[in-house]
Amino acid sequence: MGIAADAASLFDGTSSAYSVKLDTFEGPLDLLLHLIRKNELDIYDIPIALITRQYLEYLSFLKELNLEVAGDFLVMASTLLQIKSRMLLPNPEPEEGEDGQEEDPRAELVQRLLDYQRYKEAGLHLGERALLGREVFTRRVVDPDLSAVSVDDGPLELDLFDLAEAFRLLLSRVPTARVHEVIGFESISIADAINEMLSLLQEREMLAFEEFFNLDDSRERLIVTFLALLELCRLKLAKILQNSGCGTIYIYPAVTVEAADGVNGGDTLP
Amino acid sequence: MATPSLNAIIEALLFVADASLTVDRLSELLPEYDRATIRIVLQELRDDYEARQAGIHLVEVAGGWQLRTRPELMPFLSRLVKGKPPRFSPSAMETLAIVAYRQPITRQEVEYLRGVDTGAVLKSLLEKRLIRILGKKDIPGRPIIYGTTRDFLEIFNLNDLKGLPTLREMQALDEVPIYEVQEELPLKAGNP
Amino acid sequence: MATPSLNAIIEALLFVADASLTVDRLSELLPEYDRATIRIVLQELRDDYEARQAGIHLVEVAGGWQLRTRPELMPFLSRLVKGKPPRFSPSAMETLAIVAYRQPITRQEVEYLRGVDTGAVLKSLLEKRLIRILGKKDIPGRPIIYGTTRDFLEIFNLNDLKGLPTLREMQALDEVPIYEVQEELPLKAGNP
Repeated sequence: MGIAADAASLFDGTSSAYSVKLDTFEGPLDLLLHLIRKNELDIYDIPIALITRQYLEYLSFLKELNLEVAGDFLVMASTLLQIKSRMLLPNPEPEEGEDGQEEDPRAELVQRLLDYQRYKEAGLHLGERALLGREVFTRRVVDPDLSAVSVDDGPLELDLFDLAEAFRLLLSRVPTARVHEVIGFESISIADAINEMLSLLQEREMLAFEEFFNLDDSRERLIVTFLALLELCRLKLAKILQNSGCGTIYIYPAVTVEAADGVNGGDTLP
Repeated sequence: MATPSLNAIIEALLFVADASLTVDRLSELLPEYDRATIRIVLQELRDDYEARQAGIHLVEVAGGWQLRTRPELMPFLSRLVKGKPPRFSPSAMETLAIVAYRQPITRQEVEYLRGVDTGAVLKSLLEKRLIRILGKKDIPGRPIIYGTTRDFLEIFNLNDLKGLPTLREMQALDEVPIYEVQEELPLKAGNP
Repeated sequence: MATPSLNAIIEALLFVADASLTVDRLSELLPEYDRATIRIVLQELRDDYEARQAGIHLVEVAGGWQLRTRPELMPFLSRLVKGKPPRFSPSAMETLAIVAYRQPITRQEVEYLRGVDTGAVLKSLLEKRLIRILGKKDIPGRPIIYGTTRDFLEIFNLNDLKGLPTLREMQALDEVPIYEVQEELPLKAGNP
C-alpha cells in the first residue's frame, strides 16, 4: 500500500513533493497517528510539544504549497496548542470537591486517537471482505417467465432518506415565493397534534376540552395542543360548544365526511 | 479450493451471465483453456445437473448454453413474484413528501408546488393508506385536505411527525461546515 | 422428474430470487412444507454445493440464504460482469465502520470520532443505501441517528451485525503499521 510511507517521505521533503497525492490523511487524527508512528512515540505519553510542532509544520507546508488547509485541521491545531499550554502551566491546587487526581490534559486526545485507530482499522477490514459486485456475484437476471407474472402486493418498503431528499429537491426546484405561499404553518408538531385530535374525534365524536390536555404535558406541548385546536376550528374541522358561562367546553368534529344526519352527539346536548 | 476447476469457473460464468454463452464466447473469456475442453466441461456440467435432479438445469439455447430453472417448477417460482413490495415512483415519493411535510394540505396546494396534476398520485397514496382525508377546508369550493396516516408513520418507523428529518438537516449534509472565525494560528514551526 | 423434490424447488427459488431468502419467506412461499424441513434442505443444499466444489455456493447473508459465486473465481468473472465494481474511499470505509459498530449514531458523534466533517460522506453512504436514517435521538436538538442497512449486510457478506469482527484491542502504535497486519478474514458469511 505504502500510502502513509509516501506521505512520510513527502513530509520529510526527501522525495519529489508534487508527484505524491497530498490528500493522504483522512483528517487531523490520521495525521497525528502518522506522526506518532513515525516518531515511534508512546501513544499514552505523547510529547505534546514535539507533536504540536510537527503538526504545525505539516500545515505550514501545505500552506507553502498553496493548498487549502481544511478547517478540521485548524481546529485540531488549536486543541494541540491548548493542551500544550495547559501542560506548561504548573499543576494547580486540586479544587475542592475533586479527588485531587489531576487529569492529564492529553487524556481526551489519547482516547480519541485510540478510538480513531480502531475504527480506521475496522474500516480497512471491512473493505478487505469479499464484496458483492466486486469479488462475489449473484445472479441478477430477471427470469422472463417470472417478470410476466408481476403482482406487487407485498408490504411497502420505503426509505426515510428518500422521502426527505424528495422534499428537499422539490423545494430547491420550486421558486421560494411559491413555497412560502403554500406553507400554512411551519411546525410539524402542530400537524401532529391535529392528526391526534382528528383521530380522537373520529373515535369519540365528542370530547371535553380538558381531555385534550394532559397535565403532565410540558408547557410547550400544551401550547402546541391549544394552537392545534385553534387551527382545527379555523379550518372548520372542529366545533366548540359550551353549556353555560363556566361549564365544560366540548369539542365536536365538524368534518363533512358524509355525516349521516340525525342523532349525533351534538344534537342531544342543550 | 486451491486452483478452481474449469467446471467451477464455467458454472460461475453461466450463473452470472445475463444471456446464454456460446462456446466461442467462453473460449474468448477463458483463453487459457482450449475449446474442446470447454465443450467437454459443458457436457459434464449438464449431466451433473441432470443426475442430481437439481432445480436448475443447463440447456443449449440459441447456439449457447444457459442455466435455467426446470419448467416443472414454474408454479412454485411464480409465487415468488407475488408479495413483492410494490414499486414506488419518484412522483409518488415527492407527493408523499409534500403531504408529510406540509399537512394539512389541499390537492391544489400540492399541485401548485409540484407544477403538475396530482390527482392520480394522491388517489394511489390514499389506496396504499399512506395519506388520508382530514376533512374539507372551509374556503370556497371546500377542497379536501390531506394528511398522513398511522401506517405512514409505521412504514417509516417514526413515532410521530417530529421524527421527519428537517429540511435544514438534509441541507446540512451537502454543506461544507462553516468554521467560526478562527484566530490566526501560529503556523510557524517552533515554540512560541 | 414426476413430483419435484423440495431440494429442487428451493434451489430453483434461490436461483431466481433477486435477494437473499429468509426461512420465513420460504415457509410463506411453501406452505405445504414445514419450517424445520425447509431449514434442513437449505443445509443439505449448502453442503451439496460445498462437496461438489461448485462455482456457486449457498451462503447465509443478511439473515437469509443466497446463491453466490465463490470469491476465488472473481478474476474469471470480472471478465464477464459488466458494470463497475463498488469502490469505497478510505474515508467512506472509516465512516461506514463507525456507523456499523456504533449505531445508532448521530452525525456529530461520527465527526467527533473521525475528527473531520462527514456530511458529504454520510450523504454518499445514504445514497448508496449502505446506511439509513433510523430516526431522531431524544436529546435537545433531536439530531438524526444513522444505522446500517440490509444492503450493507448483503454487500459486505454479513449475516447480521454480530458477524462484524470484534474491534481489536489496541496495539502499540509503534508496531507494524496496521494495514500490513492481515487477520484471517471471515470470507464465508455462513455460520461455522
